[in-house]
Amino acid sequence: MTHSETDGATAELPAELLVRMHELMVKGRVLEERLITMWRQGDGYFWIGGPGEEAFNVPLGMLVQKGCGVAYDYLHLHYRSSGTLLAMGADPVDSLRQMKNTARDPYSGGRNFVGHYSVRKWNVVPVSSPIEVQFSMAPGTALAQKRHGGTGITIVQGGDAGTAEADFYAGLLWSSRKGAELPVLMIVTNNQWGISTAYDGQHPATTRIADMGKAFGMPTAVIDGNDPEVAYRELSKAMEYVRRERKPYLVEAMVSRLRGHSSATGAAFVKSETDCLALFEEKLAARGIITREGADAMRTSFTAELLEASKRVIAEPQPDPSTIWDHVFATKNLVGER
Amino acid sequence: MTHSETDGATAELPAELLVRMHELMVKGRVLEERLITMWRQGDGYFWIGGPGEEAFNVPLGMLVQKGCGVAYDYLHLHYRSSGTLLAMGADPVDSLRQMKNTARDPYSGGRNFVGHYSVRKWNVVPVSSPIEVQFSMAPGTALAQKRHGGTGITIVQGGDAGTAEADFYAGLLWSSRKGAELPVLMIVTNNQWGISTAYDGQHPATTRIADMGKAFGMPTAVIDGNDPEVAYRELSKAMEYVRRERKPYLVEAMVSRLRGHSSATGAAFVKSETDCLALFEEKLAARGIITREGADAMRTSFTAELLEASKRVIAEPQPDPSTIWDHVFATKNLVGER
Amino acid sequence: MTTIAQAIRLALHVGEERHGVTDIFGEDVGAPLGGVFTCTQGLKTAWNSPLDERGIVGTAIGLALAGQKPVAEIQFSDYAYNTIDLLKLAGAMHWSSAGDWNCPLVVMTPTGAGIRGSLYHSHSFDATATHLPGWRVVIPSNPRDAYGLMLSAIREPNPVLFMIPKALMRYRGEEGEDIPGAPDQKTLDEMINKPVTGDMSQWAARWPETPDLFIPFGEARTVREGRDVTVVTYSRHVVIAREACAELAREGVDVELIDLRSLAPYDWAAIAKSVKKTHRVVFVNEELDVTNFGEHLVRRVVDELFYELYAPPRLVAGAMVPGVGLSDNLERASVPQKDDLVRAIRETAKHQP
Amino acid sequence: MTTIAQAIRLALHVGEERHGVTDIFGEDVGAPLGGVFTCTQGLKTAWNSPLDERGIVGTAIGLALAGQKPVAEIQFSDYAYNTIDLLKLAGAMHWSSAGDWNCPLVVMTPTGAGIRGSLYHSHSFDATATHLPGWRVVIPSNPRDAYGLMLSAIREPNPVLFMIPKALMRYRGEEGEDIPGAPDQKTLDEMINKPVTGDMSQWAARWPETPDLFIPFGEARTVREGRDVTVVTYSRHVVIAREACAELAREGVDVELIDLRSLAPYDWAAIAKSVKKTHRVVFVNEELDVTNFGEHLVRRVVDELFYELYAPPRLVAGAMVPGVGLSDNLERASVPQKDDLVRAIRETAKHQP
Ligand SMILES: Cc1ncc(C[n+]2csc(CCOP(=O)(O)OP(=O)(O)O)c2C)c(N)n1
Ligand SMILES: Cc1ncc(C[n+]2csc(CCOP(=O)(O)OP(=O)(O)O)c2C)c(N)n1
Ligand SMILES: [Mg+2]
Ligand SMILES: [Mg+2]
Repeated sequence: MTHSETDGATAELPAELLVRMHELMVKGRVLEERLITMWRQGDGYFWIGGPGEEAFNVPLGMLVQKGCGVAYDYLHLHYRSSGTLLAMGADPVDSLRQMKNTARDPYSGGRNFVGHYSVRKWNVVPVSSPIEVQFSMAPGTALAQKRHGGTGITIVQGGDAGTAEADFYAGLLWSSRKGAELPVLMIVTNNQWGISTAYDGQHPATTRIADMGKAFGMPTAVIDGNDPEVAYRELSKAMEYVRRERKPYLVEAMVSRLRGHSSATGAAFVKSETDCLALFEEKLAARGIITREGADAMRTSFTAELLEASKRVIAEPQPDPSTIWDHVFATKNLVGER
Repeated sequence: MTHSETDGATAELPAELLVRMHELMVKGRVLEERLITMWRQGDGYFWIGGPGEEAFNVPLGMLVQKGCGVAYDYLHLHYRSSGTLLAMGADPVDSLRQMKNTARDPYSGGRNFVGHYSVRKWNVVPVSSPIEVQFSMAPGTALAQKRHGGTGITIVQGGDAGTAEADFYAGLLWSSRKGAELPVLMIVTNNQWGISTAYDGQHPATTRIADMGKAFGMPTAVIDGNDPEVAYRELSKAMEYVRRERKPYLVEAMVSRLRGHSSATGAAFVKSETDCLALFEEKLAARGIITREGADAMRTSFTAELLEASKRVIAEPQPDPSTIWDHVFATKNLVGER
Repeated sequence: MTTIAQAIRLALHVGEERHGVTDIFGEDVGAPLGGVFTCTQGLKTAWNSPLDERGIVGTAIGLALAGQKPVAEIQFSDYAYNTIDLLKLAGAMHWSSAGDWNCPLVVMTPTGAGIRGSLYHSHSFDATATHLPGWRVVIPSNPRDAYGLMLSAIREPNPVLFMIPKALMRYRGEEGEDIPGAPDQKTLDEMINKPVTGDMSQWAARWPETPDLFIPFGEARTVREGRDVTVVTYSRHVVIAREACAELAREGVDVELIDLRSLAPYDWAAIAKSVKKTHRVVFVNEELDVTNFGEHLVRRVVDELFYELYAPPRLVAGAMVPGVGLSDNLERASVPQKDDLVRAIRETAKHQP
Repeated sequence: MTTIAQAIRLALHVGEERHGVTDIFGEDVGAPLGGVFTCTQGLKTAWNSPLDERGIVGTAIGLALAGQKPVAEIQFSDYAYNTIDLLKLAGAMHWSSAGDWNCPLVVMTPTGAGIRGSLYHSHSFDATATHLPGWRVVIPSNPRDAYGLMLSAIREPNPVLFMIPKALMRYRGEEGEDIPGAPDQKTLDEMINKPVTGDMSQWAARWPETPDLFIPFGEARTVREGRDVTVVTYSRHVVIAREACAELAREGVDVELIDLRSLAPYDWAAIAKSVKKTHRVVFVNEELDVTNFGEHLVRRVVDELFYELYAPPRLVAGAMVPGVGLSDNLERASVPQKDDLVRAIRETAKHQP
């Protein structure tokens, strides 16, 4: 192993932070389960999402400097980012709307798959299906931020298989040009799969994804993304560097894919993968920070809440056919607004 | 400097090899000068070529395992490869034909710019103008060779600025997948320029192009491409590795750009750049292997020869307008032939 | 009865066994999945590539130049738009080298809407494909054509783009549209479909004997003869148009339906013959409405058959908007539906000389 | 008298000074070269990018999303074909987010043949460009339009593709085609052309005052009024068509010549009005002959004006071959020349009602 692996076991975070983190992880998990059920019941054509990435994505969302415009963080995410959005304060009901592609889906007006967020007021750039294009766009928002000064950074995230796309390389190169380094936090959530294709055999034998950062002179870390304490601490460290130095940093986080790739591959629970939520709950219970019963009660109540919400969402109108013609062209500039 | 630089000064090659190398370098230089003159005199619309890269490209051509099909080396070159082609035995008059875009231009039938070689009988894949695409194709020929066995390898070459293109990354990745490594010799001829854009400021501050190879676990070398002895020895070493191990190797060769980018930037001689040919002639003269007079005489005679040839070429017919319709589609398979 | 996905699988198998196919590759093309639409299950030369469309096309070109016979897949045609330069390069290889090299690769890719695939699993690719010089471009609408066109693609010395209508992957075709001599449905499913449950790591297909069937490029198929209006289409709109024809027949409008199958080259003779008979023509496809291959066909009709026409030639195509929306309402409003065809044909039929 | 290259430079300068342009970038766009055609010499926000078209477009999108105003250059449109997915993404940004975001970038790129640029410096890009939903697409044929369209592009809230006819970079236009109030040629050259010899590291442009001139998208210009045939074209074929018109005038054929200037949106009203007057129309461009934007225009004429036509509408376009060959013989045979236009127009004019 060429990388210094971080040993997360040692760091303990304040209890209230852990409790908050746990709650968000539960909400994230329950939301995804509701979405999968909706798909199973025919209330949505396709599901894709982030079960198994909560321990990483929730801390990420909590650490975002949230706002609109260059003073705040820009997020270029992919389709497993529900944990991040929930931690930022997104309403889970809106995800149900996108799942059911209703007219009120705020992210795409019933046009796009679930998990394809777009929140301009929080600098969340539209998530799009083509893998890895976000890495080509990230240097653009980061350049604007570098110019502006301050502490706003660009966060860009994608999967392991996707790093084979050219855009990952573009992200690395454009962020690290001598004298023009950019404040980009590059994140690879490595679940060891691209749909049905295993990591092994698609990447070099003796190096790992994070090593790419080294070839561009940027600091890198390989972290256990199944431990939210590790994730929180490592992300804090990385963000602090990027915010201060205005230079890029690459994090490779090892995560799980608990429901397979998407509904296209069945979305069944994968027992062989580490369940970060179960693990975290055990740990917190052992430390006396939460109780099993408390956790279960929270889960049950949130499940009930989302079930009720889904009933309302299912009854919402579908977008009118004529709306295909809406928003083909903007009539004024929105992105300059604050 | 993270790389072990090679010290070429120590290696001495057999005199007859040096003499042969020198002769080819002179021929390469004289050919390019003739082409530039043709452009100046209006006998051709555009010039681009390799003055300043002879010390690297000639040894490369000499070391090629030349032939047709998977048992031999495939060459994916770019537009500065006249030295390599001459060393392989190409007729310089054919380059004059391509310069003047005559009907008899064997490389493209008067269609393409000079330096855009295509020699199927020697596995020289058509050179095309788009920068770096050759690096995406190289794994394909190499895969065929790996499958076939033997010692044939794929050689792919491009400039320094071009490494920013995605295809360079594709070449690295596809050649180095675990268990599926490919016999590719990747070469970057680094002249520190992309047209008018300096290397400095377009690449990371603390790493260099060859470091990319390290991130993929392949051996790398940064060599002085202005010294043909170094180039010969380093290329031999790299080729031997690739031929035997059937795995990739990345060479970054520092070279000169003696006539600027192309005729578009004037093609004037650039005095501030190292002239590999002048240097080599001094060295060989000091060692008593050649004499100044002998070298000059050779140059004069070759210059006269090409001047005469150019007169004949200029008188050759242009391609008939109707030939635009020729070869749009192949009527039979050629690439399977031996 | 074979599905289109099975027909492709069978053709690729025959290609491997008898016609020199060396590599069938792309994202998730090899084991365990055998393609997101199962088109490549159980094939001996199938392998999984990195998630990199440029590398896929580039490597396919390299393989072709080295005398191999690659069939490369782009998982969805929606994801081919970062490779257009490479596709152009392959199409130019023979021409730019003045006949020195050729580049015999096959690129196959699922295309079109109809499966509620939202923005990025609904694109049509015909406009881009037919604008690529040096390429053969085909798109079958039934299992027999899928099989026979794939075998022709494999033997072709030029680059071939083989598009597969996503919405017809499991379509079994009508009478006469099956592979000659194919086993019955149940037998075939058992032989070559990988079961979806259980440990399948040792599973192997049992391949039936299927014939060498080469459907030539540039030969259209008249699906239905008619007297009043010619409808020229391809891909899943052949199936939709067939329904439209049946409906119109009940109104007394007799439609001649042509399935182009091959877009480059395309069967101009068949179109011209039919238009000379009916004097009215409607083209249908689901590509975006501006700079559409169907517009080329309209232009050619106008160029060569202007004085034969009783009605303006028409094109029914997709809405010129950035994507196909997920909601059924949106998808139906974005790509031509049966009713759109019926209306356009009915209206065209009304024009009198 | 301003050249097109100078007009663009002046517009970009005004854009930097008065309309919020933050980044003018691409390969060799910054100092010392200021663009391979000098369009970006001396501009304060111009910078050199890595040799990576995907990164250029991607970064431009990111800049736009962050409220900047980037003008990104692709050095030749021939090298934009690996970015089509990103162009599509930019065009879909507003729509896919249901109006949440917009993406106000300008991509400028030299295009077309006419300079003996061989295979990879002769491509036309209009077919691809007009098939990109969500984009504005413009292409000027003279300095005034170049200036006024670039200023409109800079103020536009949507992505704009600004194509520049390579062959007209140094073209100064006819009477009335200059920037209002521009200095005389010699003065302007001295003020804003970087001298080609000497140490120029300290050189700075002296910018003349030029006005805010916004030429609206979707407004064609009637270059010449005529009675017999309408010719609709754009880019360098405006200049070529003008010569053809003059020649035909001597034969008594009176041509109305329309310069479209903007391809998306395009000025349908202007085309329709003219065709209703002349009843004959010839479209001209130099793109490949199959799936060509001109075919869309032919189709629309047929759709909406069929019964107005005295002659089949025609398109004169480039040969459907993999490239434009270097030899003058080959280039002339591949893209429409004046004589091709004269022949097509003359032939169209002959048709009687
Ligand atoms: C450009 C592109 N090619 C192919 C696909 C189809 N596709 C969707 S997800 C996926 C695998 C992604 O794997 P990875 O990057 O590891 O992310 P993960 O899903 O494992 O989180 C593929 C191939 C796509 N969406 N975009
Ligand atoms: C894809 C592409 N983009 C842009 C160009 C225009 N262009 C031709 S050569 C060149 C610079 C290449 O620099 P480098 O790779 O260092 O090679 P060198 O010419 O220095 O040997 C550029 C930008 C091109 N040919 N292809
Ligand atoms: Mg993954
Ligand atoms: Mg260089």
